[in-house]
Amino acid sequence: MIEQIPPGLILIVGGLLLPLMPKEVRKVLLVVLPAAGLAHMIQLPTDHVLAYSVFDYDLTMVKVDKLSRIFGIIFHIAAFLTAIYTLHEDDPVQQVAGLTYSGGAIAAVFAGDLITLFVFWEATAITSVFLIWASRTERSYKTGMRYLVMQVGSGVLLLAGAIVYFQQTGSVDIEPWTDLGHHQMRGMFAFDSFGEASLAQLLIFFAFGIKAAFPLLHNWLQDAYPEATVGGTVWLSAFTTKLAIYALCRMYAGSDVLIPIGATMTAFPIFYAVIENDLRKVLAYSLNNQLGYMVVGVGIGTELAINGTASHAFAHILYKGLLFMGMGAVLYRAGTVKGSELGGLWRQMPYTTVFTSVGAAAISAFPLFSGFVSKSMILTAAANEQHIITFCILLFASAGVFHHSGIKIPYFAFFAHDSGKKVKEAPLNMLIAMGIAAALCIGIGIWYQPLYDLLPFDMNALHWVPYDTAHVVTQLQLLLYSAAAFVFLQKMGWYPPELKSTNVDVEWVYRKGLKDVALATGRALDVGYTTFRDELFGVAWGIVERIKRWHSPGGPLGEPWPIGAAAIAAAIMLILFLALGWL
Amino acid sequence: MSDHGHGPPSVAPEKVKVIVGFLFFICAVAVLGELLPSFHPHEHAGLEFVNTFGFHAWYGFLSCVLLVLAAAQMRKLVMRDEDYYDRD
Amino acid sequence: MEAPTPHEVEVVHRTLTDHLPILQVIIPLLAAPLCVLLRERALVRGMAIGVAWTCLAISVTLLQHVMEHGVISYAVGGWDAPFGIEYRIDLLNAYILVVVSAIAAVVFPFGRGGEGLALNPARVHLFYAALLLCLCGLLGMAATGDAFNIFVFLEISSLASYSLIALGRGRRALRAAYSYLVMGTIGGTFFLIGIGLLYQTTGTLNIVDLHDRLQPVIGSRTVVVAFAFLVVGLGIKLALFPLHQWLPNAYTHAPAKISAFLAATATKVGFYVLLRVLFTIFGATFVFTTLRLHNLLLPMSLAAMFVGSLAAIAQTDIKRLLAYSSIAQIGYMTLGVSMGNVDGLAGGIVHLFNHAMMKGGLFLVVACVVLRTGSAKIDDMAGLGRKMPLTMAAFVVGGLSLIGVPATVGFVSKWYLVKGALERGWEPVALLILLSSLLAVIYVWRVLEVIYFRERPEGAKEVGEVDATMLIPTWILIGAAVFFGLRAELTSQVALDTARMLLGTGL
Amino acid sequence: MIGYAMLVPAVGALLVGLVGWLTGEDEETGGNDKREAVTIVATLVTFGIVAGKILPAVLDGARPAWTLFEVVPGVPLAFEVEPLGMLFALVASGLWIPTSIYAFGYMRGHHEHNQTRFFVCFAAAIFAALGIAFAANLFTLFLFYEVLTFSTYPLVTHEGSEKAMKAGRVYLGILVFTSVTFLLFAIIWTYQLTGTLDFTDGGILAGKVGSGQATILLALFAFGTGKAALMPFHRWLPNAMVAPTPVSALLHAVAVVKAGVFTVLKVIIYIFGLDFLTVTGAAEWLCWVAAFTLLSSSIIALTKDNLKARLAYSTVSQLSYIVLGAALATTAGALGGGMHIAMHAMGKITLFFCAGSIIVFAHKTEVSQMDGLGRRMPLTMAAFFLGSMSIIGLPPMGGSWSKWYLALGAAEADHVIFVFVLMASSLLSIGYLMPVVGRAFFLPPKPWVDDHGHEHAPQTTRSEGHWTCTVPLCATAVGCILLFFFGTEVRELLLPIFGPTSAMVESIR
Repeated sequence: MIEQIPPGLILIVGGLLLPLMPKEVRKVLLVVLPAAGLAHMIQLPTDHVLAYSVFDYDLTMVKVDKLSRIFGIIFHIAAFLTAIYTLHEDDPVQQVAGLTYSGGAIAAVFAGDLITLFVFWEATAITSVFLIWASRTERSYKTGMRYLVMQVGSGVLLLAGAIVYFQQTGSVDIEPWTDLGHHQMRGMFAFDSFGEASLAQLLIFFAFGIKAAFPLLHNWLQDAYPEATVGGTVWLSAFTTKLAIYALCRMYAGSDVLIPIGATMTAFPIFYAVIENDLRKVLAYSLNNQLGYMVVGVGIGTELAINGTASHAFAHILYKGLLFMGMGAVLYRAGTVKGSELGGLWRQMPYTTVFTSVGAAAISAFPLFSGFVSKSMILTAAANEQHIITFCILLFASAGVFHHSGIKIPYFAFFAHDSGKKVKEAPLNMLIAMGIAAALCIGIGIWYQPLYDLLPFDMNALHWVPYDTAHVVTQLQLLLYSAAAFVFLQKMGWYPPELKSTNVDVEWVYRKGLKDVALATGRALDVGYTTFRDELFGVAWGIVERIKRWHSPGGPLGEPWPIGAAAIAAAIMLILFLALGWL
Repeated sequence: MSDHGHGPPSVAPEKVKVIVGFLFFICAVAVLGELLPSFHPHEHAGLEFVNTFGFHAWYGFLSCVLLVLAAAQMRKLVMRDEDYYDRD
Repeated sequence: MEAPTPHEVEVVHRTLTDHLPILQVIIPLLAAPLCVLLRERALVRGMAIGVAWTCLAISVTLLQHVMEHGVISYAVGGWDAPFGIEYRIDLLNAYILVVVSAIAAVVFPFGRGGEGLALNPARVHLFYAALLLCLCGLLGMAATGDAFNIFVFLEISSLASYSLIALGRGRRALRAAYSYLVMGTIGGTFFLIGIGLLYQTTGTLNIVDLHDRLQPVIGSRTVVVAFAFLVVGLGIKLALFPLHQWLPNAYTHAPAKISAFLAATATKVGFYVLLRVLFTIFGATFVFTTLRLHNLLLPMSLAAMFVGSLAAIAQTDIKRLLAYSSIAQIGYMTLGVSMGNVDGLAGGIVHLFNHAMMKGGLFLVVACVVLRTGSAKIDDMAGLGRKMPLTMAAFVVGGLSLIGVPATVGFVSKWYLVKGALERGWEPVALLILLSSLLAVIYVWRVLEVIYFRERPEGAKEVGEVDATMLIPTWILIGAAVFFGLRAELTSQVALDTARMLLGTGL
Repeated sequence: MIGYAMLVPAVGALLVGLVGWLTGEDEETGGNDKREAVTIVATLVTFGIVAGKILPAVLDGARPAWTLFEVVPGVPLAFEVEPLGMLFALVASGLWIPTSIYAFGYMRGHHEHNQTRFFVCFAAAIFAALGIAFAANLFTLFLFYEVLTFSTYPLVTHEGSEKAMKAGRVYLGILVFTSVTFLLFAIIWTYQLTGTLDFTDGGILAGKVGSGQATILLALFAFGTGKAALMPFHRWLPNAMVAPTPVSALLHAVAVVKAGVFTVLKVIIYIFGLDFLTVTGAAEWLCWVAAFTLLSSSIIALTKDNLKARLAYSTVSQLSYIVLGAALATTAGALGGGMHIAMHAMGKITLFFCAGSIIVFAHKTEVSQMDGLGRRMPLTMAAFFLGSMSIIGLPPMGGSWSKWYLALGAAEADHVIFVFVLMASSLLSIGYLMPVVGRAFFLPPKPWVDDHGHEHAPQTTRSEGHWTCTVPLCATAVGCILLFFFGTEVRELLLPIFGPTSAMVESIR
């Protein structure tokens, strides 16, 4: 019986029922539901399948395998931690949105067919926007609209792709990887160059690409995350993009095109991260960069790379969540996360400082932190497959990550110059959530085996050891000299200061361009139609007026003629009829 | 660093000096780590240059310097006022 | 058309039933002088109504008889055709007789005698005498099978109409009657000339006989000239554009009840005679193949449709609006004729009936309005929707029928006309038919907006609903417009049969 | 049974008129409980007959028929219930119930005059809609199509103002012009060519006309059905928004416009036949016209600040979904079009109900005024959210199923471009619908200025509309969700339109 409940449903249904509960019950449920969901999910056996049928389509609501399982677990953990993190606030909207959003993402992970995937894909889009709107500002409202269009846009691309695919094959099932030998996996939709891809492959590729924040499709992320609420951003950071990584991994593993795309993703956002002032936006850019590693991993598609992707996603959700929690705490207490307005908070928020620093270390992949045991797998996989340029870019980005996430975030928030702000330490629930997350970041970095056991492929068979001298030493070199560079640049005064600013990114195209074009088109169509019609009517009216004058009383046709004229008309008609006989 | 109306450094300069000194020290140690007997670089065809002595050290340093300098240049191109998008 | 075979023609005349064709005409003819003698208002009125209903009963019996047994031939005074005067009732004129007498039966009782006519009570008997004479003339034209006899009845009905129109208020009615008199006389004269020419050529006046004797000389100049005089003469009588000049003033200035009667009958009978002349005397082959009448009739009809409707749109007087609308509707009928195929001709014939119902009904509504408000100006109808809900509802339904909304008779006519046009391959004409009916939307809606959406002006005369003697006749006609719009097979079957008969394509 | 189903609203109209006339209207609110009782009984009985008596028969595969008499020889006034008509009848009669209840509250709340006329015409419009739904031939359909036009005219001009009159003229002008010049022309032509007007499985035109003529005929039918609001004959719909909101809700989002697209669907399925259209390609151009209408009206909706205008353009766009589905001439497309009749009806009526409640009880008409409204009217705005999701086509809303089939139909017809068009329109619909939700719930309320120029502090206390308005809109919002879970039933109902065991049906199984 209990196996008939799809994972995620507990969170969705429970979340939807929350508003009916009193405040205290709500808070309890908020934390209990993810835990219950995790307990339920874990006991589902691998290869568990839950099928149903709609419209004669045989669909698969749930399909458990090792890949879906690891994402399911980390999504539950993330939901649990975020729930704790947001306990100090009582906003039913966020609570409902957060739970249903995470539930949707979990359900999507276990979807066994494209339609089910689509349903939950859209569910995450629709629910998550409320986390942005919940900031209740004009800016967040507008951001939310843009976010929603992008997210649903991803959904409709997925739907379109599913339809085209179904039309061609008569199936919507998500097929397992094909094992090509040499530990190389290939997803059902994998393709190596755009030229060879079918329409369905492309559509779904871009559907995933939007959510995974591919270059040029990425800007919704940096737009939305800094505008969400304190807790909202933490919710957001965990699910949407990682769901996309999961989906890519399942269906596009082994696609060569993903490798350059992923490599670009690792490198390109960090330039923005360096000059960005809003620290949550910095984290958003850095999140984008982390996704790049995973995309590269998916593109390589070897067992090691896929394991690397899965474990990196796992670790990433924790440390990125932790970083967003830290910045959220700062925002909550200090009222801002602008680098230009912060500094010196370490005295007032010591715990937050520590936890955030743990997150920073983890994202930078210091040895003994979680990032180290996951990211190095992807780099090694890239090296194994001789993706030399990619490897170098990843290495460059690794240094860069440390630079902006590892150093810049803690430095400008907690150290640097004293901002003079007098703030309190974060609330207890936040500290607990951050504490657990920090503990996990370190725990995974040290006792990595439980994580490795969850990975899709047997790590022992891959002969992978994260900690050997060469790995540790080279990684330390990379990171420490990055730190040295930071000091050097600061000393030289070359480091770009934190400035109040907006940095133009591709979003300019739609925030300035497309929107204006759409509105202008709409008005032109409407006004154009009206004008055209009025013009037409104007001309027609002129004619009608003339006709009317003829036909009005007093006009030649609107008034009986004098008898003489009438008689003449009769005579003319007579002639005409006579003419009939002669013609 | 260039300042913008902020208060005093939140960490005393002398402590910073210590910290920086320590950083330089472990930087040196890290490079020397390559001399450890257990140091067996992973061989990858085409990636031999990675295993040259101190590669990760200078690569990391240069990467960061170039990143920051490039970003600073990029800023000239992309930076706008904070309310850039809010203006109509 | 083919000569009637013996079993189709009833030769023996013995019982009263056998005398029905002549009774149809004789009764109103005798009743007219009786009116003058009786003078008593109620008596006269009762008699007129009785005559009208008797005529209706006779015409319905005749139609039934014709539908069951075929053509009835009645020789007046016992002299058989072609030497005596023959009354010849076939499907077409039996149908016309029903239409005319039905309208009379409904319109005569309308509005308690002289009420609403603004008549001098002392002259009511004369009014009914004229009315009965007019009825007699119209029925006679329809019933007779003799060309000269047609002319005689034509003049009877015309003269009666002139006087009826002259009964309207003011000098303008007199002028209208006068101009109608002149034009009507020209028409009558043309018709007479036509008949004379035919008689000269063939030596007969009997219609069926004329047809047979004309065939050998059909292409001759004389025949063509006769044709032209006949058609133009009739064109004036039925107000075919541009020979319609007498009509707007006549209908506008006549008493509304008279307008209703004339609009529903006079032009219809004129149209009937036109059909007789074209198809029975000359024959479809001559008309459409030799003369290609449609080359002239089609543009005239289209012009009538559009000029009439457009002029109707521009009018400020409701009676004049309806009068111009009639001109357009006559255009529909002649358009059907010009198509020269069964559907088109049937459309014209069925429209004759349909238009009689709706235009008769609408003029009765106007009669009610004039009675209550004393004005026929459209602007003075403002706010009547609330004051006279039943009367105005009748106007709505009648108006919808004029537009040709389905479930009204107007739609049925349009259906056959468009079908006929498409059958003929005249797609643009079909489109024009539909477009012109849209003009009806405009002129009808203009009035409806005034009636329903404009408030009754301050200080306007307090008005109320009219009484049953007016409502019932009005609603009978309007109801018929809906009933025969839904059960159009009743009328359209007759029309189709008639059209086939006239075109000689067999029943 | 068909007779009774149609008789009830017809008699209902007369009774409402009679009762209203005899007992008068309340001076202040214009209401009348007795009259309203008659209306509600009529709605319930009508729906009872349609859903309780006719529907089971149709589900059993029967096609109940009722022939009255021949109007003109060969063309009877006849009814036959086939699945598509069944669906339309269910939608029209079913939604009549909540709309009536809603109208009681709305009309009273708005202190409308002439309410008796309003309810009489409303019942008459439903009568006409049922006639269209059950029509067995084109003539019968056309008859009721025109009845619908004329019975809704007084509703459009209900206000009686110059603006309403003008809108009424546009309404009547476009609808009558198109139906008379194009639709009637096409009907008579069809009769002329085939000798029948009966809706027949597989169509009646195949073999009778060539592809060129078929194209012209289809154009006449498509543009002749002005109620389908294909551009450039769409302007009557935004104009008709001067009508009281219940009218916009049921008639201009459901009955009237659906009568239009229903006609298009019926003509394409039963007069042309999908196979015939596929072979001749005569409907190709119509796809493009529909696609253009669909996108451009969505874009226009983006520019409209007035909520009802926005919804009106959204309706124009959504109608073209259905026309597109039909024009694709594939099974899935037609099925999607058919399903969309129900799905869009439920969603759009919810939105209009909400818009009406907002107008009457919060006195707001423009989207930009709706900041913070969610606090005042949480139920109303939540219903608006659900309705919007259905229109956008997001799960778990009914609208997602019809969109699925429409897009599948486009793919089946090898016109992937229209898949994109549908998807793009979904995004545009987010753009014009979700701002209402976002503003209402997540922006602080603004102070508002009343008609007299006085500024008032924003009202933040909770005040939903009258229950007669709130209950229906919640009911239809829930209906949007239910349609998602009962999508299969709707589809099963519709499938027989392709014939019982057609190979085409197999292709989408």
